[in-house]
Amino acid sequence: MIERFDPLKGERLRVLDEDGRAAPDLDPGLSDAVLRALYERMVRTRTADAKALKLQRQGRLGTYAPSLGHEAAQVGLASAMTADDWFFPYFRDLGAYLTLGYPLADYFHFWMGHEAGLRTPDGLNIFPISIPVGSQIPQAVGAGIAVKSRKLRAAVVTTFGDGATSEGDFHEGLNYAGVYRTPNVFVCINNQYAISVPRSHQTAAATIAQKALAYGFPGVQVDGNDVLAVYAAAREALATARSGGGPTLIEAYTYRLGDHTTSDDAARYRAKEEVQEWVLKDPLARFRRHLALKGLWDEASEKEIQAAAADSVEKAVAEAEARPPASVDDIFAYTYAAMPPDLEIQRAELKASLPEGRR
Amino acid sequence: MIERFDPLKGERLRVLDEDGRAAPDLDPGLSDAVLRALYERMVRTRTADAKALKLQRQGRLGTYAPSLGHEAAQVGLASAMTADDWFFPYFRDLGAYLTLGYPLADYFHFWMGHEAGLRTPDGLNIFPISIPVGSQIPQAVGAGIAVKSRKLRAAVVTTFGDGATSEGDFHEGLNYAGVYRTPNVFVCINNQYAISVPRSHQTAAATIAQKALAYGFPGVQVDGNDVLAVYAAAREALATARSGGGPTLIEAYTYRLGDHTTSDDAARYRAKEEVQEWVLKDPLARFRRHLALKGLWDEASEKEIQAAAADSVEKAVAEAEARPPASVDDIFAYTYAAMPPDLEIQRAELKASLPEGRR
Amino acid sequence: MIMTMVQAIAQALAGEMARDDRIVVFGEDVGRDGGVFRATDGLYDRFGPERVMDTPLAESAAVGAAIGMAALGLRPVVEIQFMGFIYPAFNQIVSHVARLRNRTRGRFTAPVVIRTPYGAGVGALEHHSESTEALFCQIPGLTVVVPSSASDAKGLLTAALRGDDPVLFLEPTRLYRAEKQEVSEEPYEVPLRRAAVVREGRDLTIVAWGAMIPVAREAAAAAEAEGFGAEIVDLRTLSPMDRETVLASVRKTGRALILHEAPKTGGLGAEIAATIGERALLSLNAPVLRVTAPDITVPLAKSEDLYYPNAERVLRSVRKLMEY
Amino acid sequence: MIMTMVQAIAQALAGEMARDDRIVVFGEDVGRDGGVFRATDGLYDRFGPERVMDTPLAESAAVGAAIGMAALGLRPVVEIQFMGFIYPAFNQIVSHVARLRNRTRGRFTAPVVIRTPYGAGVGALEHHSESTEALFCQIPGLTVVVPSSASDAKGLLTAALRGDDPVLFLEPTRLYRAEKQEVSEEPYEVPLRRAAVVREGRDLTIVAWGAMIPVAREAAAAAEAEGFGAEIVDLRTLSPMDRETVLASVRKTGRALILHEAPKTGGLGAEIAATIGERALLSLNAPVLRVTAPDITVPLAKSEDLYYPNAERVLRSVRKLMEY
Ligand SMILES: Cc1ncc(C[n+]2csc(CCOP(=O)(O)OP(=O)(O)O)c2C)c(N)n1
Ligand SMILES: Cc1ncc(C[n+]2csc(CCOP(=O)(O)OP(=O)(O)O)c2C)c(N)n1
Ligand SMILES: [Mg+2]
Ligand SMILES: [Mg+2]
Repeated sequence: MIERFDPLKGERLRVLDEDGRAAPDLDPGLSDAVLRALYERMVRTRTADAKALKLQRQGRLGTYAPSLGHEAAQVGLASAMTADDWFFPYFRDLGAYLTLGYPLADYFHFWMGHEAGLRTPDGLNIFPISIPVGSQIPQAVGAGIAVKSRKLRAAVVTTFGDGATSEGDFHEGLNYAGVYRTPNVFVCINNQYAISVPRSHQTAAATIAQKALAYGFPGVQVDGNDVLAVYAAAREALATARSGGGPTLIEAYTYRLGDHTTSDDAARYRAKEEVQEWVLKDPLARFRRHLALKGLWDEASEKEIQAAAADSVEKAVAEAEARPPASVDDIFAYTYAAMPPDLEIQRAELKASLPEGRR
Repeated sequence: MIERFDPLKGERLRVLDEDGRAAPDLDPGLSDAVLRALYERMVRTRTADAKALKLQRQGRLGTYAPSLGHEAAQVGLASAMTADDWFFPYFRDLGAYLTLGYPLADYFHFWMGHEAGLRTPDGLNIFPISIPVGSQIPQAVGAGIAVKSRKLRAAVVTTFGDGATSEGDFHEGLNYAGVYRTPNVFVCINNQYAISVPRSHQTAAATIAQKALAYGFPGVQVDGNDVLAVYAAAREALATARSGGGPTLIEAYTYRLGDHTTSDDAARYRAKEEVQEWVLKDPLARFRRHLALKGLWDEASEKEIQAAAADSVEKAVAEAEARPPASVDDIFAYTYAAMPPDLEIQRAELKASLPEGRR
Repeated sequence: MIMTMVQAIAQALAGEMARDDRIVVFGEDVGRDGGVFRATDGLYDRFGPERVMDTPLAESAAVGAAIGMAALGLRPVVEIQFMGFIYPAFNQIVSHVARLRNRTRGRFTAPVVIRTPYGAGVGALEHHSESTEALFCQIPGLTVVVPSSASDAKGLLTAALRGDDPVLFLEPTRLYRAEKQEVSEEPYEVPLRRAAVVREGRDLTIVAWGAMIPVAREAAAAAEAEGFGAEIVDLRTLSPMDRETVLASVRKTGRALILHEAPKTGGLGAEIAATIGERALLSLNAPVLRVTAPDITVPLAKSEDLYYPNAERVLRSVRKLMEY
Repeated sequence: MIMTMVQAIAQALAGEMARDDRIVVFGEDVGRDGGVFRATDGLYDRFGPERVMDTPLAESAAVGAAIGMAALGLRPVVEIQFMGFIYPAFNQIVSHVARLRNRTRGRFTAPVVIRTPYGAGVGALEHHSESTEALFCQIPGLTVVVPSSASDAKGLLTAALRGDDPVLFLEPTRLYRAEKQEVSEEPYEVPLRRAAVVREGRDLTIVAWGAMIPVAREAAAAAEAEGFGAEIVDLRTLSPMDRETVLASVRKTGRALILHEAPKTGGLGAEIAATIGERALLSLNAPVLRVTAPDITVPLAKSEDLYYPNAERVLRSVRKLMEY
C-alpha cells in the first residue's frame, strides 16, 4: 500500500476524510474493540499532556514538550507495534509511551527532574528519550543490526521531528539502514516547526518522505492527524521490517498545536490564523466522527473515557510525586560498572558536606 | 541540459562515446585551442601524478593519494570555472589544482610534508585540501552564503568522493545549500571505492546524483571519464549558480585506477579483471581519439605535450625540494593572530633544546 | 542603563552589527524568535534576514558554514542553542575553525564567534546543563571566554567580535537574568586574555569564572567573617590563559583554591593547579585545592544542587587551606 | 610468539571473538581489507561479514549504531581509522556512550570498545597525528586505555572486551610495528585501571604512557649515566586513573616529571600534576614538571620532530628537577 503513494508526486496516504469517513480500499479494518482502544489512548494522551502543562505552571514539573495535536501519530504508530519491537523515542512521544505500556508515573517522574524516570521497566523495549536532536537515529539502526544479527523477529522504530532531518545523524543513520537492510521504521513527526523554524526553511525538499530516495528504500507521507492512516502505514512498514524487507521512512504530516516547550512562546513566530486552521483538523475530533459513524461513540461513552483518563493521570501524578529525590549514592552509582576509588572518595566528601536529610 | 538526465531512470550524461565521437546535441562546442588545452592539462596531471608516486617510493614525498583515472573529471570541472569562482577541494584533486593555476611546486611541497604548501597564493580562490572526509562541504556552503550576501558573481565548487556522501557533513551542507539557494556546485567524484569499500556498500541508493532530491535541487550523473561531459555539466551548473539559480549536485562516474594512497594495496580488495575493464576506459585515450577525429592530435604533438609536461613537473620538484624545512617560528606563528606570552615562552624553550641548525 | 547579562549580550551584538556590516548572526531560532534565551532579540527586525539568519537544525553545518563565510570576508556569530549541543560541531571546531590560520599559513582565517549558553543551576532538561569548557581549552588556536557579569559580557563579546581569532563565547545560563547591572550603552571592549582580580584579599586566592564568581563572592564574605581574606581572580578568558595574574595573586597570598562547576578530573582547574605548582611552588603554604563538581554526569533538575559547588563547600576548603 | 603490537591487537580480537560470539568488529575498511594498519587482519575470513562489518564512511553512525547493538546484546568493537577522525563521533561518545548506564539507571549499558590509532611520529598526513586523549579523560563513564607494548596491548584489549564499561582504546601508531616482543598466544587480561612501574628508580618519577614510554626509557638510561635514578610509571589506563601508583612513586622519589605528546595546556599532565600537588605536596623536593608538545597544531611530517618530546628534552627537565 505504501508504494501506491509517491512523495515526488505529492501523494499523501489518508484513510479518514475530515468527516471521519474511511476510504474503503485503505481502511486497515480494525475490530471495534481496537478502534475504541485507539481512541481511549488518544484521550489519555491528551489528558496526561494537559496535566503536565498544568503541573509545570505550578512548579511541580520542569520544562515540558507538549504533544497536543500529535496524538493520532503517536498512538497510531505505537498501536501497530508488538511487544518484541523496539522503540527509540524522541522527546515528544507521550502517546507512544502510554500505548506501549510505559508507566505514566515514570514518565512524569522524568519530566519532574529525576533520571530514575528514564529507567525503562524490565520487559519493555524502550530506549531512553533522546534530547540531542537526531542522535537516537543511528542507535536505532544499530539495534536493527543487532536484531538482524541475532535473528530476532522484531522491528525497530524511531521517531524524530522535521527539524531532526537536517542533522547529520539522520542521514548517516538512514544510509546505514539502507546498506545493511535493517528492520527499521523511521517515523518523522513533521509538525511543521522546529521551535520557530518552519518546515519550508528546514529543507528545500518538497516532502520529508522523498528523502528516503537518497537511501534506497521507500518513503511515504501520511496524514499524521489520521490515526488509521498512521496505523496502516506503520503496520505495513513494521511487517516489512520484521520479515527482512528492509527499512521504511514514514513522514507523519501533522501540526504542533501547542508551544515547543513550556519555555517557548509560539505566538512570537506564527500566526493565530495558521494555528486556528489546524485546530479544526484536530485528530481526536476526526476520529471521534469516525467512531460515531460506526456507532462506537456517544456522549456517555465520552464521559466515561474522559473520567477514566483523568483518574489514571491523577494517580500517576500522586505516585510520581510521592517518590523521594535521588540520593548522592544514586547519582554516583551508575557512572561505571564498578566504582573507581577516586569516585568513592568524592562521594564521601560530597556526603560529608551535605546536611543529613539531603545525602 | 542537466535536467534531461534523470538519475532515477538511470540516465547518465555522456558526450563522447568510447571511440571519441561526440553526440552533436550535447557537445559543448569548444574551440580547438581549448580542446587542446584540456588534453594538455590531463597529460600534465597524469605526469605529475606519476612523479609523485615515484618520489614517494624514493622517500622524497609522504603518503600520497594518486589521481590516475580521474583526469577527465578534475580537468573538465576546473576548466569550466573562472577566476572569480571558489574551489573547496578534497585530497585527490591534482588536475583541478593544476588547471586553476596552483603552482605544482606548492602542491608537491604540501605532500612532501610542509604546511607552507597549503598556503594558496594570493589571488587564487582555493581553500586548503580537506582531509577529514566531507568536512569541506559545509564550508563551501558558507562560502556560497557569503558570495550571495556580498552579491558577488561567482560560484563555489566543492569536490568529494563517493565515500564522503555517507558523512553527516555532506547531508547538512547540501541541505543548507538547498534552503539558502546558494551558488554551490557539488561534485562527487564517484570512483567506485572508498578505500576498500565498494560504492554498492556505501549507500543503497542506485546513484549518488539522486541524493539531490533530498535537498530540493537538481542532481545529475555524468560520465566522469568523458572530459567534455564533465565540462558541459559543470559549465551549466556553474552558470546556474552564478546567476542565482541555486545549487546542483554532479556525480562524476569514474574509477580509481591506482591504490587509494601509497599506503594502500588495492589488490587486497578488488579483482584485476575489474581494474582491467576500467583501464580500457582510460579518459585520456578516449579524449585523444576525439582529438584525432578532429585532426587535433598526432604522434608528434603527443611527444611535444609529454615533453612539456615532464619538463614542468621536473622543475616543480626541484623547486619544492629546494625549499628549507619549516622553522620553529613558522610552526608557532600562525596559531593566533597575536602570540600569547605563554606560547612565546614555549617557543623559546623549544628553540633552546634544539641544535642551531634546526631552529 | 540597568540590564541583565542576556540584554547586555544582545546589545553588544546590535552595537557591533551597526558598526560592522560584515557581522552576520547565524543559528537555530536566532531570527524571528530572537533566540531561545532572547540573546538575539530585536536583531532580526533591525538588521533583516540577510544578517540574522535562522539555520536548519544542524550544528556541524552551522560552524562549517561559518568558516566559509569568514574566509570570504563575513564575520559570522554562530549561536549553539546549548553547550550540550555543540558536540555535533566538534569536528568543525577542532579540525578547522581552530586551525585554519595555521594550516594556510595565514592566507585564510576564521574569525568566527561561537556563542552558547552553558552551565547548570537552572533546572534544565538533560544535556542542557553541561560545563565542558576544558574540552576547548586544549585546542590550540581557539580563544575561550566566559563572562561573569553583564558589563563584562558586553565588553568581552565586543572584543571577540572585533578580534581576528575564533572565539568560543560561553554564557553562564545561571547568570543570564540573575541580576541587573549598570551597563554603558556605548560600545566598549573588555580586553581578552586578561583575568581580573574582582576581590582583594591577603590570605588565599580563589580562581573562578562565570557562574562560580557569585559563589566565590559568597564564600569569600563568609570566610571574611571567620577572619580569612580571600582574593578572587575571575579568569574571564580561559584560553589562552592569563597565568600571570593568577600567579601574582598566589605569590601574594600563598594559598590557592580553584572553583569550577565542571567535574574535577580533567577540568580546567587541573591546568591552573599544575601551573601554580610549576611556577609558584615555593610560595605555597598549602596544597592547591580544587572545589568542583564530582566526576559524574550532571544530574537532572531535582538533584543538580548536589552537583555543583556552593559557598558552603568552598568555605570548607577555605578552612582546610587555612588550617593546613 | 614474537609479534608486533598491531599483531597482538589482531590476536586479542581474534581470541575474544572466538570465545564470545557477541563480539562484532565494525568500521571503515576493517573487513576484506583487514584495516588500514591490518589490526583486523584475518578476521573477515575467519568470522565472516556478519561479525566483521565494513561500514559506510560515517563515524557518528558507527559509534551510534554500536550503542544500539550493545544495548541489544552485542559487543561491538568500533574502529575509527585515525584519532583525528573521531570528532564526528564526539556527540555519540560524550552524550550517549559514556552515559547510557547512568541515564537509564543501569537498565541499558553500552559496553562498546572504540579502537583508534593515535599520535605523531610516523610522518603521516594532516589530521593523522593527533593525540587528544585528554578530551576523553574528562568524560565521566568512559574508560581510556593506551598500551605501550605488544603484550600490554593484547592483555588490556582483552580486558576491555570482557568488561562492562565503554572503553576508548588508543593505539600508538608509532609503536604498531616499532618492535617485536614475545606475546603469549593464550588469551590473558592485563587489568584495567592499574598503572605499572616499568622501571624502578629512587630520584625522580616519570609518568608517561603509550609512545612516550620508549622515550622515557631512553631518557632514564641517559639520566642513569648522569647518576639520577628515574622511576617510570606507565599509566596504561588514563581514565579512571590509578592515582595511588603515581602518588606512591612520587612520595618515594620526591620529584615528578610528566611526559606526554599532546600539547601542554589542558593535557592529561595537568591532571596528574594537580593530583600530585594536592595529595603529595609535602613529599615534593621540586616543582612537578611537564614535558610535552607545545600548544600548537601538530606540524606535518617534515617538522613533526620539532613537535613531540624526545629523550633530550626529557633529560633537560630531569636535570632541572635534580638541580632544583
Ligand atoms: C543537537 C541538538 N540541537 C539543538 C537542540 C535544541 N532543540 C531542542 S528541540 C529543537 C527543535 C526540534 O524540532 P523537531 O525536530 O521538528 O521536533 P519537534 O520539537 O517539532 O517535535 C531544538 C532546536 C537539541 N535538543 N539538540
Ligand atoms: C572523517 C574521516 N574519516 C576517515 C578518514 C580516512 N579516509 C581517508 S580517505 C577515505 C576514503 C574516502 O573515500 P571517497 O570519499 O570515496 O574518496 P576517494 O578516496 O575514493 O577519492 C577514508 C576512509 C578521513 N580522512 N576522514
Ligand atoms: Mg517539528
Ligand atoms: Mg571513492
